[in-house]
Amino acid sequence: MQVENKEFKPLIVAFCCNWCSYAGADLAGTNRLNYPADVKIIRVPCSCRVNPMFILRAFQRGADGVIICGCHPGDCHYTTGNYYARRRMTALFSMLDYLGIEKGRTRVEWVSAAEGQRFAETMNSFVSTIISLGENKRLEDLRCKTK
Amino acid sequence: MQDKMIARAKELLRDGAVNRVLGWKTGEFVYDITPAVFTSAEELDRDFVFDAFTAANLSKYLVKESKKEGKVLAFLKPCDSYSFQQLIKEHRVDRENVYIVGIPCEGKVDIEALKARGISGITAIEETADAVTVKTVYDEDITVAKQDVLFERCVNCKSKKVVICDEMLGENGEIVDSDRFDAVAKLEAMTPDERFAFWQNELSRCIRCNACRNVCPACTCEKCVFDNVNSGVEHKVAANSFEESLFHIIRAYHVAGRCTDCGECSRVCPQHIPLHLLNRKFIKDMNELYGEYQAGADTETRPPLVNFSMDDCEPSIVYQRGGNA
Amino acid sequence: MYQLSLDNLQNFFRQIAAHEKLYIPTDKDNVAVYAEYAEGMQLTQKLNTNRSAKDFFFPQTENLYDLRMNGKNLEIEDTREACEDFVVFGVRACDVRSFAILDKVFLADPVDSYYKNRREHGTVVSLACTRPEETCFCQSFGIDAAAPEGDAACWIADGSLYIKANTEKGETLLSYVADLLTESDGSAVAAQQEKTRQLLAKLPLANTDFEGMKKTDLMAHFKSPKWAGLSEACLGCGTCTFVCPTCQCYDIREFDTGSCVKKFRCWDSCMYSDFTLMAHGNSRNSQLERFRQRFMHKLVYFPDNNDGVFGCVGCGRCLAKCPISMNIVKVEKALEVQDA
Amino acid sequence: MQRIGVFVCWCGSNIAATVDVQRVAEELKKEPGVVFSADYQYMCSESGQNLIKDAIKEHALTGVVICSCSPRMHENTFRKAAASVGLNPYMVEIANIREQCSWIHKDKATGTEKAIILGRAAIAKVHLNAPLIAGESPVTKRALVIGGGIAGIQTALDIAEAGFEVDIVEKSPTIGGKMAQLDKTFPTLDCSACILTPKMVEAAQQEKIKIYSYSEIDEVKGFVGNFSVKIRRKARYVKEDICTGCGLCTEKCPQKKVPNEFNMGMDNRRAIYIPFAQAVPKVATIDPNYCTMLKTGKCGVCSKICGVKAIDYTQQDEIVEAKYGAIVVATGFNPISPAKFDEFAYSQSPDVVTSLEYERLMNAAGPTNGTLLRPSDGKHPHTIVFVQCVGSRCDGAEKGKPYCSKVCCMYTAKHAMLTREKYPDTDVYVFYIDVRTPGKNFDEFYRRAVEEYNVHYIKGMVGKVVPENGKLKVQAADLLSNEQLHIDADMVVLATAVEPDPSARSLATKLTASMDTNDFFTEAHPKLRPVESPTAGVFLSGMCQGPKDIPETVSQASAAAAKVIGLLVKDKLVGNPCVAHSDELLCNGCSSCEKVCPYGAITYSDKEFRMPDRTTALRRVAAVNPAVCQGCGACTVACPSGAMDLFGFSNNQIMAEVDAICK
Repeated sequence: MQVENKEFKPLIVAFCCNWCSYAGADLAGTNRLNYPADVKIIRVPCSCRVNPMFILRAFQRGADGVIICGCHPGDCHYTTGNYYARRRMTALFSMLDYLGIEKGRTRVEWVSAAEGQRFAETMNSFVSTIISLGENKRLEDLRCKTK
Repeated sequence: MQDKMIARAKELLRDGAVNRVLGWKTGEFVYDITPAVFTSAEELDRDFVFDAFTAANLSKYLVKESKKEGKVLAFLKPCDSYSFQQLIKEHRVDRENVYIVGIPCEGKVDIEALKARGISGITAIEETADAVTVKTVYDEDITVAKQDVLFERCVNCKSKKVVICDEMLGENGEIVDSDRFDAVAKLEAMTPDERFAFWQNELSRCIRCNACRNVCPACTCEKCVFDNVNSGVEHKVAANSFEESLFHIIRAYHVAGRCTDCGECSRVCPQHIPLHLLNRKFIKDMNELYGEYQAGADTETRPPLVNFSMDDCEPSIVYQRGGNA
Repeated sequence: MYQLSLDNLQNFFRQIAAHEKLYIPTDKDNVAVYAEYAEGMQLTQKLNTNRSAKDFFFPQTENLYDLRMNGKNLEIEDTREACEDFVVFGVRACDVRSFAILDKVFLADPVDSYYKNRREHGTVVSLACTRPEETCFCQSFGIDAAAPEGDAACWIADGSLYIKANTEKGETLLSYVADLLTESDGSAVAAQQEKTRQLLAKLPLANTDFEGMKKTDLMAHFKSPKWAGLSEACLGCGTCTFVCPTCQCYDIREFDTGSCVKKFRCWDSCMYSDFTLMAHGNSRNSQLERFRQRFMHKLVYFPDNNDGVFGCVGCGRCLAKCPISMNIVKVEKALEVQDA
Repeated sequence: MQRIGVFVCWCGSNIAATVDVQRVAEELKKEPGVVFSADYQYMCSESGQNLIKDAIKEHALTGVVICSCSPRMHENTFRKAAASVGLNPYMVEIANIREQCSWIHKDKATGTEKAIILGRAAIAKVHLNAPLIAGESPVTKRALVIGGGIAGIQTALDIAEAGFEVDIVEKSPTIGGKMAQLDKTFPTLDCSACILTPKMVEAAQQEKIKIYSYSEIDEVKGFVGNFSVKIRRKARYVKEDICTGCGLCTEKCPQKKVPNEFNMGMDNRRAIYIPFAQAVPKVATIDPNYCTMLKTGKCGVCSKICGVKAIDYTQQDEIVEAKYGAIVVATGFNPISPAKFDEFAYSQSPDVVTSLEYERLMNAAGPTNGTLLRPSDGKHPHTIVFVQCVGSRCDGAEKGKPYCSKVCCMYTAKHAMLTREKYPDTDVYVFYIDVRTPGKNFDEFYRRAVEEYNVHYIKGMVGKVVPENGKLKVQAADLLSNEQLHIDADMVVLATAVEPDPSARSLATKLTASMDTNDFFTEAHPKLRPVESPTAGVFLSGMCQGPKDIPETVSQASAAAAKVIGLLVKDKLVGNPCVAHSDELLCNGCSSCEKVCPYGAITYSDKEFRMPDRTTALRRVAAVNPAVCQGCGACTVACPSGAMDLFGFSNNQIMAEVDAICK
């Protein structure tokens, strides 16, 4: 599934853990599985390295969606990292929702190193969600929009 | 109660059990009460006060006070005792240097609530068990039910139990059933647009005076990330609505699992932002998703955000619950 | 002096707003705030606004200029917006006086052009107090709440608004509403003033006298042992400085937007641990020093440098807002006791 | 300001076909700090690497950005290249413009634009990179094996064989473990003692091995390569170095009524005892719970009778402190108590036995000298019912275990077969849920039991066992024929589940090694690092990690030994420099980081600090042990003050990447 980008070009930051999801993204590439160029990946050692501050920072700077990818629960390279990430992100996402930020602008997905297909599908589906949500206006910093 | 407290403090000072007393000091007029350290019986007799306006939570002062020479007597209300115990849990206070006298609390009067009822020019306030009578400079004499002018945190009191103390003055209370999450639930039931509008209105008033953070007994960082030029996120002022949200989201997140819901943040906000609703949201979420947890209730239980279970819910649960799009 | 019926107040506002942006104190979320006048907006019944009026001339944040890279060159872009004329209505005597204090800082050489620009375009219409509150102590600074200054001054008495122009800007303002006004002898105003002054005399802080501070040497105040006790409970928050109409400290900072660097200034607070942070660290490292700085500045340094004018107007906001109820009156009294 | 060189790789046409590499190089040249920029066909080739090396030297580069394939592919290649010309290898960052750009985008404009952005992010990160030097720590060339069963023995022997000192700590008076109690082993039916006891002797005689029997672990400090362990040598009231193991005392001791744990309490031993004939060390031990002398001060028979005067009633526990480079956990298992399964009447009839008890009843050294006799009346049983999965594969965790105990199917087949072989007049029934026989010659073994030995295998669970008139009335369901069965049995044998030794939980805490909900030690990676614990330097051997049979245990034991040897041959450990570090000036000492650290890498200490207000204060602050930290970063997010940060992936580096991407 390749999402057709219309006028709105979303900016999407994907934090991928080094051991599973980043490798999954590599596999998607090796298998030439397309997903939109709107997705830019930042490599982190583990999903538990993702500080809520990074996510808010991305929104401040103009990101329209932020996705965090880690090893499947139980498969964390560091044994427990993604379990902590899961709680932290649940808490953060719930707070963002509470503040009225559109549902779906943030997402957590578990993608293993073997799931290139899943990685590409996940990114396509996330991009289409963000396109349907439109531009991030609720967590933006207008100063960063001045070109 | 005030007399009993002064008497007990004097006794402990005289016996040498403590060398100073942390309490509240009278002000220039009726309600401007300041937390203070007393070192003599004379000072206690002259300035020590405990009444409807001694609302300040003294526990945070113990971070510094407990590091000083000698032992300090601290009077802690139920709310304050939770904060204090949480500070012990985080190794922020030296317990052995503090002598805690627990004091029961039936709620404190919010001067802003009186003012919001149009009462001003206050020259005297008399307090009975369930009413306060205000005398004003305009020669008025106004009586209001105490319940109507209590702090929100007192109306929705979570516990009248002092959870840690060396002795109790008066009868210790019990944990009470409170409706403290109702306001959160009400917000959750709104649409995201309504919630966004609500919080924009509230947070846009923020002047970044840091009163909420500096009064917060959970915010005891040596240096807050927002004050640290090297943190990359430091900012002195909320230059726009994003930074208003950022500060409050991150502050609430940093105290999540550690906030005892003492309500000081909302009490001190000069702009009347209901900041406790952010902290309570985290508390409510964690209670619902990971099991009941009350910060400060003990010193052992692992706070939910530094804990996990293999079958925790996925973050996507957030989008399946509550107020719909 | 002119008069108009309060029934006509909306017309009064409407006509001013037709000429210039008009800001009036109105009720929002249980407190009074200044808001741009919109049709039907009601004047607050509260004594004063939650925050001071200094934002009109000295906003909490203000972009100074942008820095932009063009190849290897750095370009500076002036981002100042052209300031339009505006009117602030309903400023209380204390806040009006605060502008004079800010002027001493920002209009002295070197002139702060950003401040000056706003000040020149703003017309201040004061409103006399009728119900001063327990936190008020403007009279300690020679301010008469019943006779406020400003480009134009207003009183409300017996169902009417009375207005008098003090400056050219005030006269211009009156010209906008000339058709609504009738001449008045001001007798109702005098009666109202008398009542207000009686109330003022009864206030709990009526007898607070700051002049006594001047009798003691600067260093004696500085070294006073009282500071330790006074600052003991201070949380180091900036509430007092940010609600204060005369606090004028600011920081100049940069924000990198990715495409340019915005040079902006924002209020700073001497109560903060990172106030006047320099390469070597802070100049005032303890809360005692920071606390002392604020009050020494308002009560000693400022008058020393400004013909005896205190850096305080007695609006009472800090008394009401300090989370631990420590304030300038308590400081003054403590220092006075020591001096006696 | 860094001096950064940007190198854009074509990867033949892999990148160059969809990314305008020249343009990427040109655009990135404009970024602040970039002083050199080039593109080349194959950066990873020798000439490509030379291009990088030359540029580093010529332009005095302090940072390098390589726009190429995934860092998982060639990060090390480029780091080594940089290091070879004196640039710290951690000053190299990779922008992945192949797997995450050229290979997934078709449009060249899109690919080029994205490649530039990814390049900018890498440049932004390099600006904040600092040279990192991997820490080194010495390795104590001695291993500790906790547990002296077959797993521990095998691990110790292999390590000793490689020439390293190794200590075995065993909590009971002898090594040997559960295997010593077994009669025969499946599927070969060779005698357990015959294959185990030579290993025990070998361990005792091996010069490199020191056995601390009747000892426990008190405290573990330190980290990989440098553990410091306190071993408690419990008082056995017999001087170990003097006792000859003659056994005279164990015959003369007047306290005869001590349940013999070696025989599962089915007979008695004395208060002073040697667990079994081949015990290692063969030394007597006084059981303080039963010894009259120790309890009342009146007796002293053993002391009087001992020819070498080895008895010492005044002996105290002794703490030995030793240093180790590696620790192997081989704490083994126990069969669960069938007490919770009252339906099988275990507590009501002595003729209902567990499999391990049955094992002892079959054993020539057992309570019946190897003759199968009913415990109740000493008569030969004619009908025996075996019940499998007692406590294994239970749904509700309150009664049994959720997992399969793995060994029961095979040992039950063994028991059934041996019984039929020795006593062909016996009827043997086996009730099972499934028969699981994945292993070499396992299924053949089971089929022999069914086909050659005519063991009655019935798929179904036993509902109830009722002792009645000297018989055990067994009610069961045959799920295949769907009928209720009633069997009058003489004996019922319960194949009870295995569970980790109860001492494992507290040991895990001491080792800061993690455990699963069943108290099995967790491995560093379930597939790829199955014999290592997530805590560096701690290895796993045998049942402590999960149910396994003897061959599996022995292979894991040897695997763990190989890992240990691999560690001990190193003189120094070179760490991963991308580890967490705590800024002491910011740390509050709140312990949040410590709670989320899976490796126990964070410790606290009280340190004196000069505070900003010129006072001195004692503050509790965290410190990360870089030799133990694996660099996951969990602590950095748990830390509210930002004191905890991660080298190589710092807060500011990641935010700089975010900023660059969102420009």
